[in-house]
Amino acid sequence: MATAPAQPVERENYLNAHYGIRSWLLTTDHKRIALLYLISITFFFFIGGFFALLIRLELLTPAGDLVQADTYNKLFTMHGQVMVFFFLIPSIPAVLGNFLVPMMIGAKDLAFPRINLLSWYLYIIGGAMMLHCILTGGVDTGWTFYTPFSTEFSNTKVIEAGLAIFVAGFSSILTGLNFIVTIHRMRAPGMTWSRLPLFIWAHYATSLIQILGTPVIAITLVLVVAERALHLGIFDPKLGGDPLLFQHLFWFYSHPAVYIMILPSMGVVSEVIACFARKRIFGYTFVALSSITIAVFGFLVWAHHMFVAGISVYAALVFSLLSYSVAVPSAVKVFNWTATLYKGSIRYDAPMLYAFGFVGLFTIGGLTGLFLASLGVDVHVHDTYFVIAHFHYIMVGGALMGYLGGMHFWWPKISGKLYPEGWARLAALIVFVGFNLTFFPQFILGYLGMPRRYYDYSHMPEFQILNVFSTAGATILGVGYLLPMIYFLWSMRYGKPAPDNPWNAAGLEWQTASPPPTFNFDEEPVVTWEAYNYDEIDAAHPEEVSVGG
Amino acid sequence: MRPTPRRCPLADSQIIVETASHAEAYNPALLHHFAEPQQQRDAASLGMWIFLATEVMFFGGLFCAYLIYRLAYFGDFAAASTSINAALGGANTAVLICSSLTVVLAIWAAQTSRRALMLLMLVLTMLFGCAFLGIKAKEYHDKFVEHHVPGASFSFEHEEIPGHPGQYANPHHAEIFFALYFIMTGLHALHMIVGLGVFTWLLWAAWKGRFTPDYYTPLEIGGLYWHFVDIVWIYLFPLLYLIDRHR
Amino acid sequence: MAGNVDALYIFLLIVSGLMTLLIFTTLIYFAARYRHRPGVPAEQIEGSNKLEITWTVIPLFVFIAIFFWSATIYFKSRTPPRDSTDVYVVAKQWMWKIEHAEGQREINELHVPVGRDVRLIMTSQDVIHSFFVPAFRMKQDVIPGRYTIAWFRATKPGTYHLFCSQYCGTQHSGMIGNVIVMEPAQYEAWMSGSTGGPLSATGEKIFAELGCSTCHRMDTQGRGPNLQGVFGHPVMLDDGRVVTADENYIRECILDPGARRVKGFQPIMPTFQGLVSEEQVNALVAYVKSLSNAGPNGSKTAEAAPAKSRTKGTQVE
Amino acid sequence: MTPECELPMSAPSDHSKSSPLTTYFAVWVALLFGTFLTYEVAKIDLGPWNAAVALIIASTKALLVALFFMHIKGAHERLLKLVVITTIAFLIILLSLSMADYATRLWS
Repeated sequence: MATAPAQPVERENYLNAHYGIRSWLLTTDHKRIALLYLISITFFFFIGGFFALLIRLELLTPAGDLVQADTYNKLFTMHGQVMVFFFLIPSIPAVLGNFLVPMMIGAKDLAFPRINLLSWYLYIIGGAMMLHCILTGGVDTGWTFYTPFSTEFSNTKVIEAGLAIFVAGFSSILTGLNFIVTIHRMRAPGMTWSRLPLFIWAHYATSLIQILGTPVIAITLVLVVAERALHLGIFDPKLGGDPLLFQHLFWFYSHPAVYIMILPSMGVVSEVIACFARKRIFGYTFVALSSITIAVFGFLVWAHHMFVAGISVYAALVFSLLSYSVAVPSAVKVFNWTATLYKGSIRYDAPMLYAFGFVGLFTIGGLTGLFLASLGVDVHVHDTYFVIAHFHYIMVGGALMGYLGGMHFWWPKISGKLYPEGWARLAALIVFVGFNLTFFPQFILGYLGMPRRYYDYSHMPEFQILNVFSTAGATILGVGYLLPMIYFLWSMRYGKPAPDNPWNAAGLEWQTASPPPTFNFDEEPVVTWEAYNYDEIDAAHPEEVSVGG
Repeated sequence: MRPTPRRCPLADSQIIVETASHAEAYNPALLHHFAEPQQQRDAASLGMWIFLATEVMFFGGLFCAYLIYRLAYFGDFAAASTSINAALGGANTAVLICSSLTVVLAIWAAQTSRRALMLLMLVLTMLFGCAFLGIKAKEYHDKFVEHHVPGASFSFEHEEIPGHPGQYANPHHAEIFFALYFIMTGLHALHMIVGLGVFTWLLWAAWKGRFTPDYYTPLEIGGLYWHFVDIVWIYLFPLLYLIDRHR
Repeated sequence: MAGNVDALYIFLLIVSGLMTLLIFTTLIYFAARYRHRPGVPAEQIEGSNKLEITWTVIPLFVFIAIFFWSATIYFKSRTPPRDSTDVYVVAKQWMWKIEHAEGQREINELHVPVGRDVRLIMTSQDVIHSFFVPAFRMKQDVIPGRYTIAWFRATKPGTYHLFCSQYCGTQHSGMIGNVIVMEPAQYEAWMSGSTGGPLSATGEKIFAELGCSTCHRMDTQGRGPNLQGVFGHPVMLDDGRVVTADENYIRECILDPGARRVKGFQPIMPTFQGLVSEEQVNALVAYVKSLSNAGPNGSKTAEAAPAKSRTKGTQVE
Repeated sequence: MTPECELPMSAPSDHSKSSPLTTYFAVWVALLFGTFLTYEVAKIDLGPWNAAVALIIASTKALLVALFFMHIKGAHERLLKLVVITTIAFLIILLSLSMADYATRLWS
C-alpha cells in the first residue's frame, strides 16, 4: 500500500507510451478509449448545454420573442436527445467505467478491447449523424419521438435523428457487454464478488440495463423510421395502428435508461463517501444488491409515463404499485450512505462535496418521484414543469454531480496531475447553488400548471417570476460547469504531479502508478483483503494529509 | 509474449497463483490481456451469449408488436398469413435445421482433428444458408408480384377472412401484418447474411489450419450465432405462416 | 377532485419533507460531528441487518399506503358518473373544437354550468394532444383514432386555463383556451343563444344522408342491427365475445365495421373511414346514444339518478 | 455467487463426450419431425389451442437447439444458463406488462 513519492523522471505510462494520432485513433487501451470518450462527450455536453441556455433565455420573458416557435421546439428536442443519448448515457460508464472497471478488478484490459474501440467509433458515427442532423435543420419531435407526430406530421429530420440514436445505441450495448464479460471473466485472483468495489456492482447493474433495454429502443426506432418512410400503419391510428404501442416500447427502454444514468453515479458516490469518511461502506451487501434490484425493478415500471395517455386503468394501477417498488432500493442506498458517515473521519475535499450534493439532490429527486408514481397526483403534474424539475434533479443533480465528483476523485489517476482544490470546492458550491436555483422553482411552476415544452406563456404572465429565477440559476450553473473544464485543462499542463494514491484510498486502481502503465499493473495483483479496508490503510499510514490540506 | 503466471481466472473460493515456472508455451491465439486460453475461451463464449441476449430483446420488440396486433386483428392476420406459401416456409425451416446440424458437426470435426470433414461441413452450412436465402427471395418475389409489399402499391382488397365467408379482411390491418412479416423476416435474413459472412471467414481460417482440437473458439461462437438465428426462425415460422391454416 | 388531489399532494409534501429533513439533518450532523480530527481514526462498522430491514420495510408500508390513497383518487377520476352532461371535444393542430350535446359549438372555449358533472368525449384529428385544466387537477391525452373519456365537476364560477399538455408541433404553446364556469341561470341563457338543434339531430340527418337507415331499421327486418336501445348495453359478437356498446364501440362500428361484428348479421357494411369527419362521427354517436335514452326499451338516464351525490370537485386558482 | 472456476488442466475436448454424434443426429431428426408436426397440426382446428400448440412445439424445438447444439446442457458452469433464463424473463416482462394494458383496456 505504499504511496510512491512523485518521481523525478517520468515513468512510462499509458499517455506517453506512444505518440501520434494513430496511436490514439487505433488504440485498444481501455484508458485511452476512455479519454477519447471524455473528449467526445464533453463536446456534446456543451452543445446540449448551449441549447439549454437558449431555452432558458427564451423563457425569461412570457412572449416568444427570442426565437421562433419551430426553433424553440427543435432546441428542446435536440437538448434532450444530445444530453440523454450522447452525454448522460455514455458519461460515467464510457469514461470512468472504461478507465476504472479493468483496473478496479485487477485486469489488464477489458475482455474485448477491439469491441471497446468499435463502440467508440459507433458513438462517433452516431454523434456525427446527430451533428449533421442538427446542422442541416434539426428535429422537432421532442426527444420522445411520440407517434403519430414523428411518423406522419413532423417535417423535420426525424429519420436522421432516429438512425443517429440507433447507431449510438449499439455503442452503449457493446460497452455494457464488455463490462459484464470483463467483470465475470477478468477478475484478478482473490477478487471475489464480495470484494468488488461498489462502483463495479453499479456498473454491472448498468450493463444489465444496457444490454437488455437498448435493443428494444433500437427496434422501436427502426419501426419509426420504416413507418415514416413507408407509412406501414404500425403506429398510425388512421391505418389501424396504435400510437400507444410506440410509447410502451419507447419507455420500456427509456425508463430503465434513467437508471443507466444514475446507477454509475451511485457507484461513484459509494467510492467517494467510503474514502473521505475513511470507512467501509455501511451495509456493503445491501448497497451492492440494491444496484441489481434497481436495475431489475426499473424494467417493471415504464408505463408510469403513460398514466394519462389512455392506457387501461387497471394497467395503471399495476404500474403505479410497481413504481413504488423501485423507490425502496433507492431509499436503502441513501440510508446506507448516511449511516456510513456515522463515526467516520470525514474530510471535505471536492469529490466529497459533490457526493454530499449528490445525496441531497438525489433525495429530493427521488422523493418527488413518489409524487409522479402516485396516480392521483401524477394526473395533475404529468407533462408539466414538475416532471422537468424531477428528472433534472435525478439526471443533472444526481448523474451529473456523480460524474463531476468522480472526475475530480480519479483525475489524479487519469492525468497524473492534481487539480486546484480551492477552485474545485468553489465550483462544487456554484454548481450546487446554481442547480437548485434553476430547478427548484420548476417544481412550483409545475404544480401551478405550467405545461412543459411551451415556448410562449404570454397568456399566463403569472409564471414569469419563477422562470426568471430558473434562468438566473441556469446562468450560474453554466459557470459552474465551465470552471472544472478550465482548471482540469490547466492542471494537465501546470498541475502538481499526482502521487500514486493521493487520497490514500482503497481499491486496486490506486495501487498502480498515476497515470497507470499501459497494462495497468506492473505485476498482476493478488487480492487478499476485503473492499474498503480503510482501517488497515489508516493503521499503516495514520497521518496522511489529503490533497487540499 | 512474456511468461504469465498461471492462475484461475475466477478465484471465488481459492487463490491459485503459480509462479512462472510453469510458463505456458507460446500460443499465437492467446491475446495479451488474458492469462491463459481457458479464460479467453470463456470470455468469448460469454460475450456471444450476452450478445444473443441483446438479440432476443431486439426481436422481442417486434414480437411484442406482433402479439398485440395479432390479438386485435386476428381475422385480418389470418387472411394475410394464409396468402403466404407455408410449404416454402416449412422447407426453409428444414433447411435451417439441417444447417444447424452441419454446424455442430463442423465443430465436432474440429474437436476431433478431422480437417476435411470440418471444411465440408462449413461449406454445407453455407450452402444451406444460401438455399434459405434463395427460397426467401422466391417468397419475397411472390409477395411483390401480388402487391403484398407494404407501401404505395400495397393492395389486399377482397381477401376473405378464413372461416368467415363473405367477410373481407381490412387491408390496413393486413398491411400491418405484412409490415411485421417483412421487417421480421427481413431482419432475420439480414442476420443470415451476416452469418454467411462470418462463416466465410471461418471457412478461410479453417482452410488456413487455424483451428485445432485445442483452439476452435471462433467456430464455437460463430456456431452459437448461427443456432440463434435458427431459433428465431423456429418461432417466426409458426407465428407468421401458420395462423388459422385449418379452415 | 382538486381537493382530494391537493390533500394527497400535501400529505406527500409532508412525508417527503420529513424524509428530506431527517436525511439532511443526519447528514449534516454526522458530517460536522465526525469531521476529520488528527489522531481520531474512523470506527469501522460492518452494517446492521436490523437497520436495513427497518429502512426497507417502513418505506415500503408508507409507499403502499400512498398507493392505495392515490389509486382511489385516480380510479374515481377515470370513472365518469352516469348522469353527466356530454361534451364532445375534437383536438387538432392547434385548436380545441368543442361540441355540446345540446348543439352549441365553440373553439378554444368550454362553457360549463357550475355543479354539474361534465363528461368529455375526446378525439384528435391528427396527433396526440392532452386536455389539461390545472384548476380541476384534470388531464387526459387526446388520441387520434379513438375516444378518450374524462370528466370533471366545477364548483366555482370563473374562467380557468385550458392547456394542451402533450407536445403537438409548432403552435403547441398556442393551443390554449379557457374553461368558463357559469351559474346555472347564466349558462341557460348562454345555451339558448345557440342556433342549431341538438347534436343527435345533426346525427340523425347524417344517418339518413349516408343511407344508414336503409339497413339499420327501427324493426327486426333490417340487414343491420336495430340500433334502438343498443347504447350502454352488452352486445353479443360474431365470435362469441360480449362487449358493452360504448362510444368507442359505436365509433369502431362506423369506421371499421368488420372488426367487432354483431352476431347474426352478414359482413356487408362498408367502412366509413375517410368518408366522415370526426365531427360527423361524434354526431352519429350522439344520435345512436339518443336512441337508447328515449327508445322503447331504454330508460332515460337523465331520470335514472338525478339526486345522486358524489364527491365534489373544487377549484383552486 | 457460484464458483465458476474451471481449473486449467481440464481438456476442452470434454465437449465431444457430452454431445456425441448420435445425440446430434437424434436432435436433428427430432427437429425435422417437430417442423413436420407443427405444419400438420396447423391444419387441424383446435380452437384457441392452435397458437398454444404451435408455440409449445416451437419452444421445444428451440430448447433442443439450445441444450444440445448450443451446448447449454454440457456447459460446465451455471452462468450461461443464468444468462438464458434472465433473457427469457425480461422478454416475458416486456410481453406480459404490455399485455397488462392491452388486455384490460376494454374492462372500463
